[in-house]
Amino acid sequence: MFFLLGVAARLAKSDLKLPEALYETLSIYLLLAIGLKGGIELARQPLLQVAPQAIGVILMGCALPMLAYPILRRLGGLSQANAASIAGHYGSVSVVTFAVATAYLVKRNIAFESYMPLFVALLEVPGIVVGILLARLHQNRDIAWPALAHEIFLGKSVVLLGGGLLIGWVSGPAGIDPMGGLFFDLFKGVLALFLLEMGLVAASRIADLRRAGWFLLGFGVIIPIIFAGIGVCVGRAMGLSIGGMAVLGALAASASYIAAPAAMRIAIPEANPTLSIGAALGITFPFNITLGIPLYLQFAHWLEQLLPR
Amino acid sequence: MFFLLGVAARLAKSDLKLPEALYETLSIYLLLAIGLKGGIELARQPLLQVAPQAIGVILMGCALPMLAYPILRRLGGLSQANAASIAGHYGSVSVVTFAVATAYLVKRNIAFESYMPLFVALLEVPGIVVGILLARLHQNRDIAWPALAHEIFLGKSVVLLGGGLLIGWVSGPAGIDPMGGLFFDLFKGVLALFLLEMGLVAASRIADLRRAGWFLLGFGVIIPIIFAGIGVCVGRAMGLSIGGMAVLGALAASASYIAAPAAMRIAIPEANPTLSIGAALGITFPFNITLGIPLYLQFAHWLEQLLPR
Amino acid sequence: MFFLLGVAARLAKSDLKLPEALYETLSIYLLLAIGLKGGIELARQPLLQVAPQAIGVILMGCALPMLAYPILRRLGGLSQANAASIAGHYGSVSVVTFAVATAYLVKRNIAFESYMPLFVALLEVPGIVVGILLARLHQNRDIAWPALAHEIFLGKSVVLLGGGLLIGWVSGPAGIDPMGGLFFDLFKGVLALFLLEMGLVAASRIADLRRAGWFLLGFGVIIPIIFAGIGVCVGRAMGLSIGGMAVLGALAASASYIAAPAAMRIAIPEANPTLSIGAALGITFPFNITLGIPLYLQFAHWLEQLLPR
Amino acid sequence: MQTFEKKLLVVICESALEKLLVRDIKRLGAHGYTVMDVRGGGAHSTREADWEGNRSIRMEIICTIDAADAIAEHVLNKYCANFSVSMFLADVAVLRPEKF
Amino acid sequence: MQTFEKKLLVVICESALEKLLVRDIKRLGAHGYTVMDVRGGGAHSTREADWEGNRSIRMEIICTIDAADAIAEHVLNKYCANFSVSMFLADVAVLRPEKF
Amino acid sequence: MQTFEKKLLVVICESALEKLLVRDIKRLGAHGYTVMDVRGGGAHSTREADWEGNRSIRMEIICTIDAADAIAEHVLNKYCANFSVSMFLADVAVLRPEKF
Ligand SMILES: Nc1ncnc2c1ncn2[C@@H]1O[C@H](COP(=O)(O)O)[C@@H](O)[C@H]1O
Ligand SMILES: Nc1ncnc2c1ncn2[C@@H]1O[C@H](COP(=O)(O)O)[C@@H](O)[C@H]1O
Ligand SMILES: Nc1ncnc2c1ncn2[C@@H]1O[C@H](COP(=O)(O)O)[C@@H](O)[C@H]1O
Ligand code: NA
Ligand code: NA
Ligand code: NA
Repeated sequence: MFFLLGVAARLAKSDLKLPEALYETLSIYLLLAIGLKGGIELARQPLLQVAPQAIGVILMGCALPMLAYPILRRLGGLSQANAASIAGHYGSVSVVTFAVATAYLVKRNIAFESYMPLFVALLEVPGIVVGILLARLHQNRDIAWPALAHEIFLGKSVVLLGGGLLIGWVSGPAGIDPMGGLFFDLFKGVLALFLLEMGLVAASRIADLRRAGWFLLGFGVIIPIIFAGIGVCVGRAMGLSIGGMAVLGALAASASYIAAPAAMRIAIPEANPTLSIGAALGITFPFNITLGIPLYLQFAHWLEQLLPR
Repeated sequence: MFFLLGVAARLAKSDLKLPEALYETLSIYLLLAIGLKGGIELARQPLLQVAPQAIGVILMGCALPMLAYPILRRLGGLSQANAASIAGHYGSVSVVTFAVATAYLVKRNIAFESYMPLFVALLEVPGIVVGILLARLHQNRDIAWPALAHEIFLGKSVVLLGGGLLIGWVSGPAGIDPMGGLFFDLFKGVLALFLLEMGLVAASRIADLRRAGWFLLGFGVIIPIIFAGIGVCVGRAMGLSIGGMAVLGALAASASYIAAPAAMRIAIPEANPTLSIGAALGITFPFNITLGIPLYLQFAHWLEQLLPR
Repeated sequence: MFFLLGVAARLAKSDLKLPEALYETLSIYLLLAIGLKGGIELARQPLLQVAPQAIGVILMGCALPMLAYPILRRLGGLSQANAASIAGHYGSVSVVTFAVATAYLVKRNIAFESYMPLFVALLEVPGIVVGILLARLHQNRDIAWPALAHEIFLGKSVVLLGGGLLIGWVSGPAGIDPMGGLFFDLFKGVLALFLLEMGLVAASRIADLRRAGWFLLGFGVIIPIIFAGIGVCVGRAMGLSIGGMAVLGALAASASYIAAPAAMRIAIPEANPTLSIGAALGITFPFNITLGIPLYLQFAHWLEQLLPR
Repeated sequence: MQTFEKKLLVVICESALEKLLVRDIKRLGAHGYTVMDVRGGGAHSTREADWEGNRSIRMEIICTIDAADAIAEHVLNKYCANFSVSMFLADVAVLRPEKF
Repeated sequence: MQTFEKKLLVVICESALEKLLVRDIKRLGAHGYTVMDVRGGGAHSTREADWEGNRSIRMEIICTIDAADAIAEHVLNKYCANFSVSMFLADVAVLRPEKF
Repeated sequence: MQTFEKKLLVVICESALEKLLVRDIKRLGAHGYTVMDVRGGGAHSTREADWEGNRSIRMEIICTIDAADAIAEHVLNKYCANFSVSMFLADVAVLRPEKF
């Protein structure tokens, strides 16, 4: 709803504009709050049980961009740089899509593994790294890995999400609860506000897409559906609940628009950010948070019926 | 209280200054929160019952600036542009005055029609439009209506208030409640903070008024009282409760300082914003939120005694 | 925890950066919220009982910089300007240290005088004034006291803290409670966020200290301990509870990094802000909120055992 | 390194004019512009940017001498009577003349 | 279009000086000024504007050559010893000479 | 008052380049720099600064003619192909030549 209001306001060329500092603040808040929540839940889990799942998730994060890359190269006819960059964006994840997916499940009373923010943190980086490697494949140019690693692992989103996870994990529920007034009670409202802002931003990316052509439009809808299918299957293989499968599907389907663009701009400067961001933010993000997530939950239900445990 | 702190700090030339982005954020918050609340309540009302009231309110919004204009021209000796611009400001409404008025009634346990935010949204625009028409009267110059309509209807305050109303109305209480932590529980506190900022701003407008002379000072106090009287009577005619009459009185008495200045600056550039904003923000706003609102409630009581239902 | 995350992020040269407006907003919030809370509690106290304590606290605030100054001059070999400026910083207080100290006590269920925010407000100014006087001692240059008084008494922190106290005191619990959703429920969370930001800032001050040398490093740790001892004793003499003694110790130990730097920069421009801020923010603040506060509570316990009432 | 002469036109004005100026300068031959939020004071009053009616912007336009003249004259005639506007022109050198 | 020669004086300094500068330049003959918040680095240190003690401003003053000289000299003597300050002067042209 | 000729180099570009530029210019002989956040439009697109991928900065470097040339050429060769960048140079005068 708020997202649509943002889209509508922007398309109608309204003057509405959230201050930059508010955008920053909301995004910092969401990352920290999701991290803290995940950390608290992680503290309740035996780590040994989570570890294999974590590895599975990372492997998935590496595999997805390798899948996307040839499609972008062959079918889309994109340059190596552009294909690699877009693959990296879709290999990484969107925190807001995650938040919307979990809110959707909570509203429907469908349980999911509450430590899943850990997976979000784990999925942010591998996709980006693989994307960069794909760009440098067959190229003699060296990659300045130390600088890049710095850019990727110490970017805002990884630090806040990871930091939140760590703090939540170390402090446990008792330590974080007094801050619940800020970090948990306001979460839904802040998410709504952020979606309003994302609507404004996403709508302004649509113009970019006109130039990008039909291929990216199709890519931005079909790839998330395929990736979600993979995510749901991986989730099943890891023994996640139905809700967990749906969330992992949504994560796989989502494309990064915070960490990836920042890293790619530096690592693959030849890639045109208009294409990757236009697709991730102008098509895939809106698709996921409206039609995608219910569909991915459906996927999980189907798989469960197909393969009862 | 917070308003007075702001005024005092500014008059004492304190360094205190809220960041611009905070001001923006608070004002976005208030507009959205008021809209959402009104929308939820609207969802509970039969629309047919509200419709005639809505029309009455719009008519009042058109009539008030026509009343103010001749006073400003004749008694005040102001130019056509200035008189029309000021009339437009006073024909439109102030959202914060509305918020203070409802808080005042809630504190005194006086009921009022909870869908009144709808009236705020409806009252924003007509006053401005009439003000612009008054400025262009007897002038050959054409008005670029499409551009103007855009400016007026898609300004920040109309979009947020209207968008909030719509979302609240469509989603209903169940949809909005999870966001209540942000949009409702914090409302009073945010309003207090915003009043602190408004105190800083209003106090800095007082210097402007010295130049503007005694006429505007009197205008800024007497017109709200007259308009409030009209508003209370209109409320009575529409069958509002005592609280509702008082709120409508406060709305009629209030002068816009967000939507109107922005629209007028573009539509009537010859008008001196110092005069209109000085009066609206430097006199009328402080008067309304301190002495005005209690007085307007008194008006409602008097009218009720005079004309028992 | 959040503080450490901030320090770590900065030392690792992460891109993480809170927007300036958020920093401002958090600091305005903390000052107001602490002031309001103190004001409400003050309304519950007979003023006559608090008055002598207030005077004692002010005297302590004047005495502390006089103690620090000779140490800085003789042992540290600093110039008059630098010694005076640093003495002024340490004579004044840090609001965030206060907030952390009280949160620490609340968590341990140790009672303290709830009107202590008053002492924070009272302690801000005297240390700065004495620091400035020390700088001008033996100098013929006149001090522009009116301008300075303005700078000191009308700085952001004094206005917000004092204003909050006043509003809380006048309105009482009934008046402020409706705003509790913003000002009290969110307090812990906002404090955590602010500590994250302080971690980022403090870590960036560490580089400055390398240049400043070992003396300041020792000074920044030892002086707080001594001052805390004095604060605890003064608290005992004034009849404060154990918790109150510990808080007063923490206040004495803390060094100002909002009010003092701003005032000193104008009043003692020859002083190098790198030294004073580096010590206050890079050493003393981290020391206090980690090791210091538990130690000062210990001091209070020891004193209580030594001199049972 | 070869450089080419262009004009830099700076317009400092109320933010209400931003949208209008962007539209106008494109029509008058500018290929781009840069805007920043500022505060300031001048003949009219002190604009502290503490509130939406009180904000100012500073727009910087690098363009040909002719375009700079045209824009400056247009702004002077159209806006200076009713709005707070300051303008100045300076000579600058650029490396890619076709860009401006 | 007729233009008139003026000086543009730009002072980049700690924000603590803003109020003082506004007061001083008026006394020294400037009719107006424009301020923006900046960050930067120089001889003293890197000022990242991440915290109130670390903010910088950039003040722009269009004025007569004499006023520019007077202000520049005043700032040099009064503030440059103890504060982070950078200054430069440039020739600019304005349309309304009486305004500056 | 004696003044000394220097160059002012202004680079307007995507904020992603800020860190890289700061590193590069120091190497190429600049003693300092000033950065501000801006928005704008040009050949590539309109950069409204409404979102992190869409922010621009304006970096101002006062330096010797040689350093200005070196930096301008470096930026042109290294970044202009793949990033949104505008640059211009202007003559300025400073009071303390050793500082820049
Ligand atoms: N002499 C000046 N130097 C620099 N900026 C100025 C000057 N005069 C005016 N300004 C700027 O232009 C805006 C409008 O000026 P004015 O129309 O004179 O009030 C002011 O708010 C300042 O930001
Ligand atoms: N060469 C330069 N070019 C542009 N700005 C500079 C230069 N040197 C210093 N600055 C600015 O002036 C401020 C103070 O400089 P400094 O006193 O050299 O530390 C810095 O924070 C920069 O913002
Ligand atoms: N003619 C111009 N005058 C002033 N700024 C410009 C101009 N052209 C471009 N810019 C700025 O430089 C940035 C990049 O320009 P471009 O690479 O042309 O898209 C734009 O976002 C503007 O902020
Ligand atoms: Na993905
Ligand atoms: Na009205
Ligand atoms: Na102290």
